[in-house]
Formats: sequence, C-alpha cells, structure tokens
Amino acid sequence: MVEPLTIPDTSPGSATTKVASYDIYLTRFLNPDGTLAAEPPAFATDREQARALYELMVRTRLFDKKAVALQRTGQLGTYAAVLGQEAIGVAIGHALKAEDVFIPAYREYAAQFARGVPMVRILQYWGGDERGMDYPAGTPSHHDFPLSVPIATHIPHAIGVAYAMKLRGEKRVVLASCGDGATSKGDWYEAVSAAKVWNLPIVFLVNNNGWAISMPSHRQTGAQTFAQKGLAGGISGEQVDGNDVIATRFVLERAIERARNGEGPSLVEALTYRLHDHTTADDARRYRPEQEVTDAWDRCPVKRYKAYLEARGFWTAADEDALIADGTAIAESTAQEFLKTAPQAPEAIFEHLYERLPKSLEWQRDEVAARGPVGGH
Amino acid sequence: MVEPLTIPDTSPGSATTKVASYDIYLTRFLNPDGTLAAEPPAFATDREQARALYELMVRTRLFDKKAVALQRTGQLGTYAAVLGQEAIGVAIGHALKAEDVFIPAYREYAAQFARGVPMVRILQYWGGDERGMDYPAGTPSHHDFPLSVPIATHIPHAIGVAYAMKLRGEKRVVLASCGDGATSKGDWYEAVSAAKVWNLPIVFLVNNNGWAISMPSHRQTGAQTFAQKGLAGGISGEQVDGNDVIATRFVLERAIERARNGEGPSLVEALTYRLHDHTTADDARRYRPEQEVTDAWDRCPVKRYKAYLEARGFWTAADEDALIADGTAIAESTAQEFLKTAPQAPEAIFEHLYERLPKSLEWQRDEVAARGPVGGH
Amino acid sequence: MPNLTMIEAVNLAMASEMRRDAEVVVLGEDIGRNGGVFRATLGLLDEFGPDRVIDTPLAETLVAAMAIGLSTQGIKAVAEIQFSGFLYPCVDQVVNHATRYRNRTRGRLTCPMVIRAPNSGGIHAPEHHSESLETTFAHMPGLRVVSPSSPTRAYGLLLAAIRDPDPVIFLEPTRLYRLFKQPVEDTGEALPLDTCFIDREGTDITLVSWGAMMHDTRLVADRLAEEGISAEVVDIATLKPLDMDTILESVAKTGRCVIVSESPRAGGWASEVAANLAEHGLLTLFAPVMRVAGYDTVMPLAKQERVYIPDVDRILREVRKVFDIAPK
Amino acid sequence: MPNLTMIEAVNLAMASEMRRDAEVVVLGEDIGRNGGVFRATLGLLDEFGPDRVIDTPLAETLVAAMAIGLSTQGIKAVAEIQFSGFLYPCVDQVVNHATRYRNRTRGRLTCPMVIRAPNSGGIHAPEHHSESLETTFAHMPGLRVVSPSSPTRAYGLLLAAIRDPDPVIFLEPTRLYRLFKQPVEDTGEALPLDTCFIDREGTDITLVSWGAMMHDTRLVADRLAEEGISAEVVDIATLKPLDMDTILESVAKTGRCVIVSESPRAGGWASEVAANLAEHGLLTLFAPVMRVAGYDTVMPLAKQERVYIPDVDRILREVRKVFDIAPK
Ligand SMILES: Cc1ncc(C[n+]2csc(CCOP(=O)(O)OP(=O)(O)O)c2C)c(N)n1
Ligand SMILES: Cc1ncc(C[n+]2csc(CCOP(=O)(O)OP(=O)(O)O)c2C)c(N)n1
Ligand SMILES: [Mg+2]
Ligand SMILES: [Mg+2]
Repeated sequence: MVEPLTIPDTSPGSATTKVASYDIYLTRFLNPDGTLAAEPPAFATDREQARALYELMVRTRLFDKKAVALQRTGQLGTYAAVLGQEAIGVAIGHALKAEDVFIPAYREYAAQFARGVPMVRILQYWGGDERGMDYPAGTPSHHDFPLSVPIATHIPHAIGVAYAMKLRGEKRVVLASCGDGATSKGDWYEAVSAAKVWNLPIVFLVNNNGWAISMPSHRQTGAQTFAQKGLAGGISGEQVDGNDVIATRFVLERAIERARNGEGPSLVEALTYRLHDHTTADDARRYRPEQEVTDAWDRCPVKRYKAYLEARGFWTAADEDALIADGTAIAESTAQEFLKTAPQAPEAIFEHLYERLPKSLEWQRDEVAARGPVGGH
Repeated sequence: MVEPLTIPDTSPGSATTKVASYDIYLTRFLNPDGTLAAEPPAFATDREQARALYELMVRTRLFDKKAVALQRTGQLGTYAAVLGQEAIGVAIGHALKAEDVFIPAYREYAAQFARGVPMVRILQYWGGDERGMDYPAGTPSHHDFPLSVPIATHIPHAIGVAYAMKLRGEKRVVLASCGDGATSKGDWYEAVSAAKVWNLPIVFLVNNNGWAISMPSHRQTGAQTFAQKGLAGGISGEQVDGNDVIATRFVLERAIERARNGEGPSLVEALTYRLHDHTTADDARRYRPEQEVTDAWDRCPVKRYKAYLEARGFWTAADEDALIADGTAIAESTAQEFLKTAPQAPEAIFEHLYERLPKSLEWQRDEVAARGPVGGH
Repeated sequence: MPNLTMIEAVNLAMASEMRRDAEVVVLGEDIGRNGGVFRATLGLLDEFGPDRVIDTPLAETLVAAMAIGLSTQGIKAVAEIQFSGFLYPCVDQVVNHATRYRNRTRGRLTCPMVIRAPNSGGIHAPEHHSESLETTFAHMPGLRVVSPSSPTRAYGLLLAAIRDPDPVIFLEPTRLYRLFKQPVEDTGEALPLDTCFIDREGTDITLVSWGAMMHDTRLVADRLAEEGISAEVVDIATLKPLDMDTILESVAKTGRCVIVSESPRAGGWASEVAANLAEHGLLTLFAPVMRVAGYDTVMPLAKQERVYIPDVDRILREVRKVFDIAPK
Repeated sequence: MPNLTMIEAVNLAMASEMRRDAEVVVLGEDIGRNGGVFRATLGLLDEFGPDRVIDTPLAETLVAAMAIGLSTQGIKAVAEIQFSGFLYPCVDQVVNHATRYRNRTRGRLTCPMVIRAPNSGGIHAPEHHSESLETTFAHMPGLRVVSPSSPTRAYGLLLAAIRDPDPVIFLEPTRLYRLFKQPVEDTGEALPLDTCFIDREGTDITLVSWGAMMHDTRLVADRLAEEGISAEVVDIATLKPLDMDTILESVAKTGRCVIVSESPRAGGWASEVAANLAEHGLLTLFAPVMRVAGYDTVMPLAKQERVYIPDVDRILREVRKVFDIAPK
C-alpha cells in the first residue's frame, strides 16, 4: 500500500519543499445495519422520493434473479449479474437528468431502467441479439451508450461526448462508469487525464465491487484507494459507500451538479461488493472464500435501506409484499416477451454496417438472404 | 489545476471521513545562480566526483552541438537535441550501477555515454542506421534498451525486466525515463500502476522539460505536478530540480537504492527546460515566446553547476579551456567516424528479422542481395 | 486556379469543409499553433479558434476515442495522427468501437469521423514514421480506408471522407506531400468514395496501385509507353470498400496485371486484389498476377528504406516477367 | 496415452515446458487461482507458484509489454489474452516492439515470447469474444502466427512456439477447445513451425484451411469422398511464415483449390494464399481459386454468428462451383 512520500533523514531538511497535498474522503449516511451515520439529505426524508429508490432497487434485483434463472435453464447466454450492487445503478438513475448522457459498463441495469431501457432489451442483448442495444426513442436512454463489454475502452468516449456538449454550450453532463479492474487500463487513464485538461462535465464512476473476475481489488492496484487515481489527472476523487443508496446518490448528484456548473470533472469510487459470480460463466468458489460472501451479505444495500425506510415509517410489510409480487410478475412477463422475440433476418448482419451498404458488399448480403435462416443457436 | 477535495458545506460533516492524505515534495540543492539552497550530499563535495559530473555535462553539450551542426548541413537525419537537459542524463549515468538496466526515451545521451554507448552510435541511429542501437558488449549499455521513439510505449517493458530481476533474486534496478508528454499515454500509466502491484525495483523518471513539441506541460495535464501521477498507482512521487545535477543525482540515487532494497518503485519528476527546438525538424518559434527561452537560459544546468564548482575551488578557467578543447575534438572526431561509417549491405534488412530467416523469405533476401545497392539517401 | 501541393490540398479541404459546416472539428497532437508536424492544419487555429481546432494530450488511443465520442454526438471529428507508426494505438478503438456503434445500436449511435495520418516512407524520417498501415485497417469491417495519390484527389476524397456518415481512415502518402503540385480549385465538390480511378487508359497490361506508389507506377507506364506498351493505370484510392469491378473490367481488356504497393507483401492489400483476380478474373488472365510490394521485413531506418520501397526498376522487372510469359 | 481435448493439450504443453525449463513463465488475467477463463492454465499455480504463474492487472497492453520485457531478459513469457477481441490493445506493442527489438538492436535484445489467445466464434459467447484475428497479426513482419486445429497439433505447436527464439502469436480456436479428444502423449516433442500439414491426401481438389475451420473442412472432405471426389486437405497451422511450397505442390497435383477461413474475407489470410496461387500456381489451375470466408461484417452476436461463420454448406457450394467450371 502507498506510503505518503517522506524525505528520509539523509536529506538536509532545507533542500525539500512541500509543493502539493491531497486528501481523500469517504461519505456514508447509512451504516450497514440501516442506522444513520449522519443526517440524511432532503431526498431521503421525502417519502415518495425515498420509496422510489427502494422500489427500483428491488425491481432490479428481481429482474436479475430471473435473468440468472433463464441462463441456468439454457434460455439466455452468459449474463453479468448485478446482485449486491443495485444501489449504485439506482443512484445513477436518479442523479442524472434526462438530457445527460450515461456511458455504462455492463452491470448498471437499474440506471438503465430508470433512463428508459426496457428490461427486455437487457435480456435480448445477453441473449445475443443486437436489438438489445436499440434503446427507445423518447426516453433518456435513447442518447445513452450501450453496455460496454470491452473493459474501460468506452470511458474515453466520454471525452468526445462532453467536449461536444461544451462546444455547443449545453449544460449537460456525462457519467461514465466502470469497475475497479477497469482502472488498470490505459484507456481509462487517458480519459481521466484528458477530462481535466478541458475541464469537461464528466463524472467518472468506479464500481469497486472488490473483484475483477478472480482478481481482488487490492491486488489490482497498489493504491490505497481507487479515488486517488483521479489525482493523476488533477481530478478530485472521493469514495462513497456504494451500498448506501443515499450516500451514493448524494455524492453523485453533487459531482454531477459541479460538472453542470462548469466546475469540471470528478471521480467517485463507490465501495460495494459483487455477491454473485462474475458472470453466469464464472464459478467464484474457485477463487474466493465463501465466508467473504456471507459477510458481505450483511452490508447488502437492499436490506440496509429497507431498515432505514422502515425506521422512518416509509415502508411496511404490506408494501414489501406488493412490491415483490409486482416486481416478480414484471420479471416474469419480461422473460416471456424475451423468449418470444422474433428472430432477426439473417441479412440483418449487413443492415447497419454502413449507413448505405457499399455496392461491393451487396452480393454478400444477397447470398445470406438467399440462403435463409441457418441452424445454430 | 487540481483542488484538494473539500466537502462542501451542504454535506453534513459527520457523513465524511478522511481516508488518505498525500504530500508532494520538491528537492533542490543548487539555486539557479549556483549558490547553495542546502548543504550538498557527499558526492558533491568530493573534488573528483564533483568534477566528473561537470565534465560529462559539458562533453554531452558539445556532442549535441555537433550533431545539430551535422543535421543543419545535411549530413545527419532528424536529431533530438538535449540542450538544457544534460544534468538529468548525467545524474542517471552516475546514479545507476553497471548491472542496472536503463530504458531511455530519446534524449538522455549523457546517461548513455556514461553507460558505455559510443557517441558515434547516437549519430548512426539518427543517421538512419540500425547499427546505432547495437551497444557494445562489455559495457553496461549492452543490456540497456535502445532509444525509444514511440512515446511511452517502452515504459511498460520495465515491468517485465524488473519482474525478471525479482524472479531471479537479483538486486538490480530498472530506470525507465520519458518526457512530460509521455505521461498522457495509457502505456505509461499501465506500467506505473503495475509496478506497485509487484513492488518492483523500478524508478520512473519524467523529464518535465516544459513542452511536448508545441504543447506546454501545463496544457498536457490538469494535474499540478507530474510527480503526483504516481499516486494513481500507489507510488511515491516527488519533484526534483532537474537543472540541479546534485539534487537530481541525489534523488535518483535514493529512489534507486530504495528499489534495490526491496522498497518498491518510485516516480521522480525532474523539472527542466528544453532550450532547443523539439528536434531539428521543428521550429519552436512557431509556438513559444522567445522570452521564455531567454529566461530559461538563466536556469541552465551547466552554468549553475560551474558556478558551484568554482565557488568550491573545484574548477578553474584552465580546466574549462581544456575541457572545451577536448570535448570539441572528441565531438569532431566522432562526426568524422560517423561520416565514414561503411554502408550496410542491402540484405542486412533481413539479417535480424528472425533468429533464422524462414525459408519462405529467402527469395526476398536473395532478390535484394542480387540487386545490390539502391540509390537514395 | 491555385497550384497546390498535396499537403496544401489536404489543408484546403479541411478549411473549406469547416467553413461550410460549423460542426466539423479537427483534433490531434500539435495541430493548433504549430499547424501539425507536416503543417496540414496550418491557419486553422487562427480561422476557427481553439474550440474547433483541438490540441490534444499526447495519447493516440484518446484521440481516436475522443473522435468516436464527438462523432456520436453529430460533431464531425477529423483527427490527425502524427505519423503512421503511431496509428497502432488507435486500432482497438477503431475496430471495437468506431466501426461498431452503428451496428451495435442498430443505427442509433453512429461515427461520422475521419482519422487522417501520413502513410508510407521515402522521406528519411526517424524510426516508426514510415510504415504503411492501409491493410491493417482495410481488413476491418464497417470501415472506409482511403489513400489519395495526387493533390486533386486528396482534396476531393478528403471532402468525401469528412462528409461520409461512417468512419474513414484517410492515409496521406508522406512522400507525395510536397512532391508535385496540381491546380486545385476550392469547389467543395467531393470525389466518390466507392470507385477506383482509371488514371490512364491502356490495352496491354493493367497496373494497379494507390497512394505513394501511384507515382512510381505512373513512371513505369511512361516507360512502357516509350517501348510501345500501353498500360492501363488504376488508382484504387478507396481501398475499402474495394471496387473490384473497375479492376476486373480493365484486366478483362488487358489480360495482364501487376499490383504495386508499399506495405509488406504478406497479407497486404495487393494480395486482396490478386485473390479477387484469382477468383473472378482467372479466365481472362494471360499471365500470372504479380505483386510488387514492400518486403516482409520491419521497415528499415532511413539509410535502407530505398531497399525496401518498391521502385520503377522493381515494378518493371515484374512487368517484364508478365510479358515474358504472355508476350504482347 | 491419455485422450485430451485441445484445451487440455494446451495446458499440458505449458506444464510440460515449465517443468523442463524453469525460465518459462505464464502471465495474464485470471490465469492463477482461476486457471484462466477457459481453464488453460488449470493447476499451473499449484505446481509452479505465483512467481511463475502471474495474475496480471486488467491491462492487455501491459500484458504484451510485460512479456516483451521478460523475454528481453531471457525469460520465456507465455502470455494469455482472455478473448480474441481483447488482443487489439496488444497490436501496438507487438508490431512496434516485440517484432522489432531483435532487428533494432542487431540481435542484442530479443523477444522469445508467446501470446496465446482464443480465436474465432461459434460458442455463443458475448460481444467481442468471437473475432478472428490471425490476419491482423500475420501481416506483421518478424512475427510467427500459429493456429492449431487439433489437440495433438496444439500440444506440439505450442511447445514449438514457446521454444521459438522469436515472438509468436498462438491463436487457439475456441470452438475446438472441447469439441473432440485425441490421444496426446507428453513426449516433449515439438512440431515444426514452418510447414503446412497435409491432413489428408487427395487428387481432385485442394482444400486449404487452419484453426477452427479445419473441422468443417474435414467434414467437407468426408462428404466429397462419399461422392467419389478425392480432396487433399492442407492445414496451414503456421500462417506466418507461410509455407506456400506445400500448397503449390498440392494444387499442381489437383488443379483446383478452395480456401476456407473464418476471418472477414477482405484482406484475410485466405487472400494471401489465393494471391500466391494467382502468381505461382496460375498455370496449373483448372478453375478459379475460391475463398470461403467470414462476411465483411462486424462479427454478429450469438444469435446470428452461424450466419457469419462458414459451414459445410457454404464450403460445398464453392467446391461445386469449381467442379462446374472444371469437371473432374
Ligand atoms: C479489454 C477487456 N479485457 C478483458 C475482458 C474480460 N473481462 C470481462 S469482465 C472482466 C473483469 C472486470 O472487472 P471490473 O472492471 O472490476 O468490473 P466488474 O466485473 O467487477 O464489475 C474481465 C477481465 C474484457 N471484457 N475486456
Ligand atoms: C506514440 C507517439 N506519438 C507521437 C509521437 C510524435 N512525438 C515525438 S516527440 C513528441 C513529444 C514528446 O513530448 P515529451 O514526452 O514531453 O518529451 P520531450 O520531447 O519533451 O523530451 C511527439 C508527440 C511519437 N514519437 N510517438
Ligand atoms: Mg470489479
Ligand atoms: Mg517534454
């Protein structure tokens, strides 16, 4: 772990001058048991707003569960579960404005749902259908980026998007998110570094869920925090308890509004935990102790926030039953809709290759069309 | 410029905790006028050692001048001058041990000379001859890396080299150097980040000479210092006055010995100034004020250190005359040797492509050989 | 009509389109005050200001990625990479994102962007400054790859590239930047991006090339003409998508074909042309299809680059072989 | 002799060579405790320890660059890239450094390293996991590019790759990882890296392929045999350097050739083979050289990947065209 640089005794004191100092802070409102660590911000004391956060969290968890079940029964391809990290997506979804642009990694379904991506699209995508990334017109998600499977390489797109906003004098913000592992990639760093050069309206969010597949985050980097990686680009970095939906929304909103007001980019490291295997193709028992997972369940964002809502008198057992029933039904009907997705025409692989298919490729498209459906999946 | 993160008033104080703090220091012994800012370390008060640093600095400057003259008269290809930055190369050359590995950028000729690269090799390289990177057996340079023209991409090679040393239990150190511009590249960051993961014996040196071709270093990054970029990987970073050969050697030696003792990687930002055009193909008057260059001459490392040596009684006008005469003669004879370099056989382009030329390429080599020399250069 | 070098024509195309379309921006290393290392962006900063003429940090992956981000927002990004050898850090972004956002999002997000870079050798530049990258990119689906062979084509093709709704890699032959001038009028008229140009008509042999090697190929055609051999010269210009129709038609007429390119021979774009001839032109060919290409070696440093780069002699030798096998 | 899948054979080759040579290390993402996402490195951590079985940070450029650094010190680095689509970040390091240190330093620093990666589609994997990268690398001078088509070849070729004094890109067809088993004995004997393998002898047509498509190509040969057509099947195996002699010899005998590959058609390695035939084999060919390849589209997601990947039907159709033009 990093040691703050100290000049050893061998150095004559007067030869050195301190030229810069940086501190990294962590924000948390809710303790793991749901009790308050500090007075919560206004949105968390407003009954409707406070309930909305919970509802999205639970609906996302129910969707997630269904998706895993579909995969386990051979009805869905590899799927990346969000179990345990739902609070972050919920916070993003509520912190961003409609006109902002979200550039997600591949697990922030809650945020995507909040921005208008139909649940069925996520299933279609992991089911191997490009139409799963065709987010609907008329929703904020229509100008959002699709899930990004290549780690970190989507992050520098935020630079271009935010630069375009700045060029046009728009008061919009970009939120680009990734995992802890992603921060090891040069693409991520090039973006973080460039963002401050133009003081762009970007919030970089790092979902530190403790693992990058089998690599624990403390072996991914020698840095004490992921938040401090922002310092490399001169960007304020801070940590937040990512399993505390109040704190996460609070910190993100603050960073987003700073960006909107021309105060430049920020980096937020949200501390969370991946309760599921990396994806359905992974078996985490190979590399991580079960005890660690059991312990992490104690910090689960859903349980924690429910305790808070109940303590405030915002949530009852009846509310819970109704939500579970409704969320389960929606997940189920989404699954049915997914399974009934009409296949694409084979020649659709040429449809959006170029705006207009070059003449020299027409024979390939025609060959595919003439052949018709090919067995396989 | 970066602001240390402060939690605005809107945040209830108790919701935040400070989790980490970092300070960045600058070291300097010699003021720009050559007077002492602090008591110098032992090597600078030892007459022979102290003189050796100066001699290498001046010889390098004379070589550099000759190289530029050769280019200006059409006898050399594009050349990257080191004018104004000689102290850093000298410091590297004296701080590294013979068994260490130097992975240079393209301006650290002084260090290369110290490690046994014949001056003529540098001319051959910029003259467009691969043999200019064939550093002689029996010298430390024989296991050093060649000049690296692609910016920053050589830096992560240090990870592999240092890992090999660690694997073999060797007490050797790698010094990998680059410019300020290079720190914007992902390759650079991936290396800095990985170095701490394995606590490798590496010193990353950033020659912050104020410019990356036409880009001033304060527009290259929003970070207040380049030293703090190490924090992104959990690495101690510090600044040194790179025009103060005493401080630079002192700081580098300290970092190198830390690495040798298993204390892991460091990052040193050496503050200097590029007094010449970027290369002979560049015309810096297009983009930088002449006044800035004039001012920078006041901080010249050669002048500064000479004043120090004179004040100590280590250097006389006669010493100076002798050194200039000898250095000039050597530069001149190096130029003559370079101009007499026998051409390579055309088929040499196949000679070191693979250890053994694949059979399928033999016809290409034979075609070239049969054709003989081709006009051109 | 002003007489322009290729680099001036490139500059004119950018300036012209930036005047016409306020949503065109240029970006890259040292392209602002410095006007680019080859001076392609000279004067653009003064005319269009630093918001549209963007000096980037030294990070080629970022440059490509930023162009992607800009273009998804409808800003037409024209990125410059300083030297061809530094295009490689863009490969991942281009192949995994620029060419895919349209397809991935079913047309929702698109990348109307251009990456311009000098290409090929012959100017005694330092290491890594002289490579020929066209095939690496031309193999990528969803991309356009263009390389002009004259000032007029540079002007018209670059306009077309900037206006194209999809990503374009625009490779400018460094060696031709200042080799010759042509009258270029700023008509704002683009050239087509999906056809080869018949540079000169002929009946006895088809010489196919693009970019820098077009120059030597033209000289060979001159030499052959002196000998009474009529060469048809095809400038591929847009390598991808490849207009084989024009080439096949020419070869159907001449029955002989030599393809000239500077990039390494193995797996080079000349091989793609020859493979198409082996499939579709076989029955009209009188003689083997010869490729004259760079050797399968690392691009040598300046002293030996002429050994590597095909020249009139090497091309002529292959042409002679063709006529030896199938005399006129 | 144990019956092994290809992934087991790959694992065995690494373990075997690591036992033999203490200076062989493996590195990559999740290759330690997890044994690699495809389990190619299963058991290596336990046997050889974390110093030689190196879990790296999530950074492919670093992985390639670290392998370069290690190999310059004489440590034989065998790097794994998790999925083919993530090989692109290695391109710059491979082409600008791995293939050049030997040449650049006139033999002083060398890069005896291997980068292994899964290659090609067909296993319903997520986006970016199914691309075919062989041509991108095979175009680079100074490199070796190898792709095995069976467990025995995977074992023997990987041993050869690890022992080779120059950098090797070793592309393992994901689709074949567990498709079939073969008896593989741990003899420590390497296969040659500079020759194609005649997979089966024949007289009427030469079918050329490598990697995953060898499987379908073999099935086609079976089908043709049923019809009384004798196909010679050539497994290129080592794409670069390319042993054209074996292919030319075969085509000289059969007079017909179809080349089968999964990577995009335009500028793919099939084109390189065809181009060589157009130059050196033209006079022995009875019919056009056909390429059956991936379409020039982005690799589709799982639902449509079978549309993209050539199959027995598509190969057969081209074979029929050849016999239509030049009947047996
Ligand atoms: C460039 C790239 N390399 C490797 C992979 C394979 N891969 C998929 S997810 C993953 C780990 C990501 O870890 P992290 O960034 O922490 O995100 P998390 O999955 O924990 O949310 C890896 C290595 C990939 N998708 N992209
Ligand atoms: C990857 C790459 N991109 C671009 C270039 C062109 N180039 C050569 S030097 C240079 C500026 C380097 O600046 P810096 O790192 O500060 O080093 P300095 O020249 O100031 O010593 C650039 C952009 C290059 N050589 N390599
Ligand atoms: Mg993670
Ligand atoms: Mg600099």
